[in-house]
Amino acid sequence: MTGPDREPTGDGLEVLLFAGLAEAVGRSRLRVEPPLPDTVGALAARLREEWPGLSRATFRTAVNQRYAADESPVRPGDELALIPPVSGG
Amino acid sequence: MTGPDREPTGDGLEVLLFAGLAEAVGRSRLRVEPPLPDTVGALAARLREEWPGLSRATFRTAVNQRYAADESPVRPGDELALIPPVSGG
Amino acid sequence: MIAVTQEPIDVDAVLRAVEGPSEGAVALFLGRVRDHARGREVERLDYEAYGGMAEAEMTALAETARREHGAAKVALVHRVGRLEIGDVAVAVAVSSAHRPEAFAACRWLIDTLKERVPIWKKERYEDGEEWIAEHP
Amino acid sequence: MIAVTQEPIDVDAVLRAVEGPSEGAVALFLGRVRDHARGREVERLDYEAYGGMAEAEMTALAETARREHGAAKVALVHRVGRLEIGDVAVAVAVSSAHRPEAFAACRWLIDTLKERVPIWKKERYEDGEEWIAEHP
Repeated sequence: MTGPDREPTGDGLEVLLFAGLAEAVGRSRLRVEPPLPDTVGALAARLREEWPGLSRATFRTAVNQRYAADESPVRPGDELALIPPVSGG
Repeated sequence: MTGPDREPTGDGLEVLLFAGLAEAVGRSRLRVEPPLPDTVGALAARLREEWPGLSRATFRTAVNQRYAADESPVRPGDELALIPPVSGG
Repeated sequence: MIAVTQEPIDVDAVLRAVEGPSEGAVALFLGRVRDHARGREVERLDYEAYGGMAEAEMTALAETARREHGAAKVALVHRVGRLEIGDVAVAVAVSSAHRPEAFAACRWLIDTLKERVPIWKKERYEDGEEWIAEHP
Repeated sequence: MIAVTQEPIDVDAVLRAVEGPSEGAVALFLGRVRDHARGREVERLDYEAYGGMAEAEMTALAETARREHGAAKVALVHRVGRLEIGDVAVAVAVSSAHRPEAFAACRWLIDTLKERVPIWKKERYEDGEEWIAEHP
């Protein structure tokens, strides 16, 4: 699945951020350069190390617009997103 | 309380009928001549004797547009109604 | 807004009647005329009401919904006369600050309206008609 | 009808989307912007959505409501962007033959939408603003 506002990322990945998480990091997308971690959980751990605004943040992770478990695989070209606690409705 | 379509009844009473009950009796109002029974229950019993369409019918009774118990008093000028099982909504 | 009316129900007006700046939750129930009932095909309905008493009962229900079921504002409208398939026969709207009360009061209102309010429907079929007696 | 939209929600269209000759019961929930929350006075809200995923989740919820909760037809619309007090932020409509299923599915949908769908609100106060984190 390709999001409407994504650009080709080669062997890397872009990660979408939203709401308070985007404000805490100061950006709404992050680039992850290869080599990519194998799993969602490993990728989230790497982002928490690289970005202080994420280190203690609460978020779920989505791959290709579906919530994904930590052990889900990550592949180049996937649409990743960090989902802070939601408050719709 | 005076209903919009009631006429003066002197010392008697008029009783309103609705829906299947009105069809079973063939009229939508009945006149009760004095002497009046003391209670709603006694009045209902008299109507069941006088009108074959009511003898085995299921109905609740309302006095002045409120559901009334069998022991409620009946007075000249009250607005009485026989309420067959409802089916609004 | 409490009414028994011959006219088509204005659902927008029903919803506007429960608006308020502190009422974040609105629950609306609409009862529409179905094309089938009790295993038979229904062509249309005729509703009859004991008008004054029906409105008095509906007013009392609205008060109870506010006092005991957490409703902030209530609107109850029932249509009578000849209704076709798809027509809205009854509209119940409740607002409250939060949704549990709005849902609970709306459900209680339609359930209790069906049990107590003196309104009757006659179902018309291809080959006949019948007064429906649902709640003794 | 499943949508995340910048435009005001057309409640009539939401209700029309669940009409049907066999669906005698319609339950609608509207979430409106309240003038207070968490003990503070609210001036307005800004909603943000992860648009594609929000619509995908809402579509999945509607399917589950039909498959497991007795809904016949479902409409889900969430507004995003800047909303003022009284604006409708979310509309959930469900139709079914009878009312228990319509109420249950409508309640399940709004509860689950609030838990799962990636939409966030920022409350604006006289003296500041805050992203609200309700469901981790």
